[in-house]
Amino acid sequence: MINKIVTSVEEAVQDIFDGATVMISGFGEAGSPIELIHALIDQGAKNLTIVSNNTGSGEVGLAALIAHKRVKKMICSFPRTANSTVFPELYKKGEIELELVPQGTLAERIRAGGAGIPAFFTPTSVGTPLAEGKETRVFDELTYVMENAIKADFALVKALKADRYGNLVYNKTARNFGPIMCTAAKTAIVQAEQLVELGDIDPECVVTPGIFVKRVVKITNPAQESKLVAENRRYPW
Amino acid sequence: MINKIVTSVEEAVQDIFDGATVMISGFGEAGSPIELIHALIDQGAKNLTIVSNNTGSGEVGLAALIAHKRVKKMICSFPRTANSTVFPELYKKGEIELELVPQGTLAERIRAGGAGIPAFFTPTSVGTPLAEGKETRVFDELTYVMENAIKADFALVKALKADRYGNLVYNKTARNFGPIMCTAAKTAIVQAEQLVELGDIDPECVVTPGIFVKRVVKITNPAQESKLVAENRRYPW
Amino acid sequence: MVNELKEGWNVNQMAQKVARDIPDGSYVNLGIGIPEKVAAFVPEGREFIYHTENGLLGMGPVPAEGQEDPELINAGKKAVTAIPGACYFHHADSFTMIRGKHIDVCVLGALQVAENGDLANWSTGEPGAIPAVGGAMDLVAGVKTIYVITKHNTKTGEAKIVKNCSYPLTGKAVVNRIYTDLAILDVTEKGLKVIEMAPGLSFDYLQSVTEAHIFQ
Amino acid sequence: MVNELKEGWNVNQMAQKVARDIPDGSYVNLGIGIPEKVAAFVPEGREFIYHTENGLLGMGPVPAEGQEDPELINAGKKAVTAIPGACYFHHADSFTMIRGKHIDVCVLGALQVAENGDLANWSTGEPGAIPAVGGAMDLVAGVKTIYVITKHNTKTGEAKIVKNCSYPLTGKAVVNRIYTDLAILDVTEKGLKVIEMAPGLSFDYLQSVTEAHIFQ
Repeated sequence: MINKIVTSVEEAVQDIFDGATVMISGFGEAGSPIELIHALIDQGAKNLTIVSNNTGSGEVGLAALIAHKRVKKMICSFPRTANSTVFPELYKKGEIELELVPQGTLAERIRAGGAGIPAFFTPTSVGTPLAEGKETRVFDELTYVMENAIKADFALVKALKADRYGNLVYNKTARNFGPIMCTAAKTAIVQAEQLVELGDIDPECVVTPGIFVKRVVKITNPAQESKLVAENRRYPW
Repeated sequence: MINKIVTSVEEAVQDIFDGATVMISGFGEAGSPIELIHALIDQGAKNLTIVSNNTGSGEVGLAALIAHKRVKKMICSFPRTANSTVFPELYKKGEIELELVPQGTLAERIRAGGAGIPAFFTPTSVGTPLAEGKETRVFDELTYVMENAIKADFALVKALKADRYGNLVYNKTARNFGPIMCTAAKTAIVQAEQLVELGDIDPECVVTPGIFVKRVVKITNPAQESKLVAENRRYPW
Repeated sequence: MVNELKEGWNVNQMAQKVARDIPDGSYVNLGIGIPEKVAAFVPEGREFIYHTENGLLGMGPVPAEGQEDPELINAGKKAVTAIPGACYFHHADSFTMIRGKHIDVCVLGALQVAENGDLANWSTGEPGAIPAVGGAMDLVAGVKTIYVITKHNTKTGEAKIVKNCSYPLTGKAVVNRIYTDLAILDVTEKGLKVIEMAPGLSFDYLQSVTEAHIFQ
Repeated sequence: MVNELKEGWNVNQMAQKVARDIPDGSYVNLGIGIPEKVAAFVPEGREFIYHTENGLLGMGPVPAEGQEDPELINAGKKAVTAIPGACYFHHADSFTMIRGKHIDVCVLGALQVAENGDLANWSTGEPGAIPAVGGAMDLVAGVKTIYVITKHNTKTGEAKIVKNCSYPLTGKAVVNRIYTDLAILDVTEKGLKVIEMAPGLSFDYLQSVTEAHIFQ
């Protein structure tokens, strides 16, 4: 029987290894799988390459992972946001690498990784410093830059509902990078607020088909990053 | 006020011009917008390039459009199916061109057209006659072929429900090429079985966001191609 | 080369052997024709999820007569059903599953399979024939494990398991295992290895009705 | 160059002028900051649909206090609402809308705009600064019409409408029109054409506080 549900975040993240590439869903705090990230901090894997749109805020979630020096390199589009101090400080000290990618190119590179497309051409960033050193090419008199797919060993993703096949739906704009990250990671690990029976998610409304998901863990009341930051919480507490 | 609903199929297809590239949704009869295709036959545009997975069956719908010599070229993955005689006969006589594209490459080329990606690399067809004359390239020791985007002037698409913004949902496997074709056509024209109020489609379950749709026409009880073929119907009747 | 053998496995037995080799929990795409029969032989205690490339994951059995929905079909354009836990998606997402190496097993028919795993199953290349490829090239390029299920030789006795395919290829070196009415053959770096033979068959006889070189 | 002008349009007036120029039925993406103010000035009888690149089409106004949902936010990570007829989607689909030229108008802030339409709005290129680009490069590469809304000069009087951008570019020759507190300028093949000036302003004065060459 197919049953992707695991009973704890510890079990969910146990095989994330040193040096792994890990995609983490979320745009700001919306969709950030904070409990899975905290479990990864506890688990101890280091030298990670993290693919995520931002770098977290305060000293919880992704920012806490970075603060604990587990991250060798960030691949993201917007590393500084309100209340983000951890990444900027390490970056200025030269203690963390950054690959800055335009947000849509980041999304498309992840999508390509999941879809078996090794590279594609995009008009985004042509003529800017972010296209420097990259191959360009003209199609129909316009110039495009070639971008490579991004794949990952693991993805940590937050969803709203999941079933035992791993079918997922998300909540509003917390959907953001979750669906494409599930496709691009060898092992997509999902925290969902609700576990439901097969068939409870309308087959017309499934956002992430279960084929892209390896593990699901239930987190009924996920922490809210901005609230933790406002309370000056730091992980681990 | 935004209102994409038009009152007749005639109005919906009136500006399709001679020589246009037209994408037509459907996989076999599932999702084939038969009333829109018949309106296009009545409208008279010719020298069309049609992008569709198949070539229709019997002498209704897409097969009737071909039978009326309106189609200069077919871009498709599977031009012969049960009860398809019109295309094979014209093809053997050299009276219609064929660009044969693997089904997944066809889908990805359409998706690229809609997403502003002019070209991409795929492993599909490498080493086969369908890759002949195409640029190949090695990534990570594997060979890929470069494929170009397909865009269209118009798309004719069948959906289940639509609202005045053009938001769409589909019925089961009739979804197939509809969502990507809406993105890749300058003017996506949709026939929907039901018109609903804004908000009646759950925002989490919209399959085609209205931004990709220009016109919607209501066809409450669309004809069923296989039934028409079984009854030996020919369009126009 | 004439196939003089009267015995051998029947199509259901071939399909059952394919099903036996598919691990529990696999995502499986079954080609049109004989491969569809595999679905009837899921071994006790295993759960497979069937993908059909026209946009359904969780394809169920053929519907009862009168219950067919013309908008719920498989890649062979036949009426099917959807199991609880199924989902629908568009073609680009469907081929993300295929090209992106998310499908575990694909079972396909063949016109010819070569000893290096080349597959020809979409066109005989006859002049004037209408070529039609569908999703075959995408499947062999993207699915992790490719099983071929086919008669060992054609009705007129021509070889299907060949040294080199004479028909246009579907993919180069893509087949992992071949299930015929006479034998199961693994494609290895050294060529075609016989894994199992139909009852009463000798290796020498099998080689005599096989154009490709085989070994045990 | 010192900006001695005390008059000029305020930010709300600038935003109102942008809104005035957006056709009925447009799909509009508003950048973070001043551009967000445009939403408050939709002219009578027009309907715009707002896209926010983090995955919402049909963004509505700011929610009432206490009604905020941390999972319903805009690209500036502020709480928003969704109108009836809205829909949610993932990032690859969101940037299909942008890169695929489906969004009609994007209103962005600027650090510098050059007379050929080059835009710099993501980095001052200072050594040690943390670069952050977000969706700006995708928006200027993909949206059909790019409007910039910005103060004519910086607080310290430096030019923002320049001959050539000294800051790293967001995109080359991408801006269509510039709305400042002093004037509205169209980017044309011949350079920056003054479409409208703030009340009481002379062309000569405008040119004197503008590094780029302008014409009427």
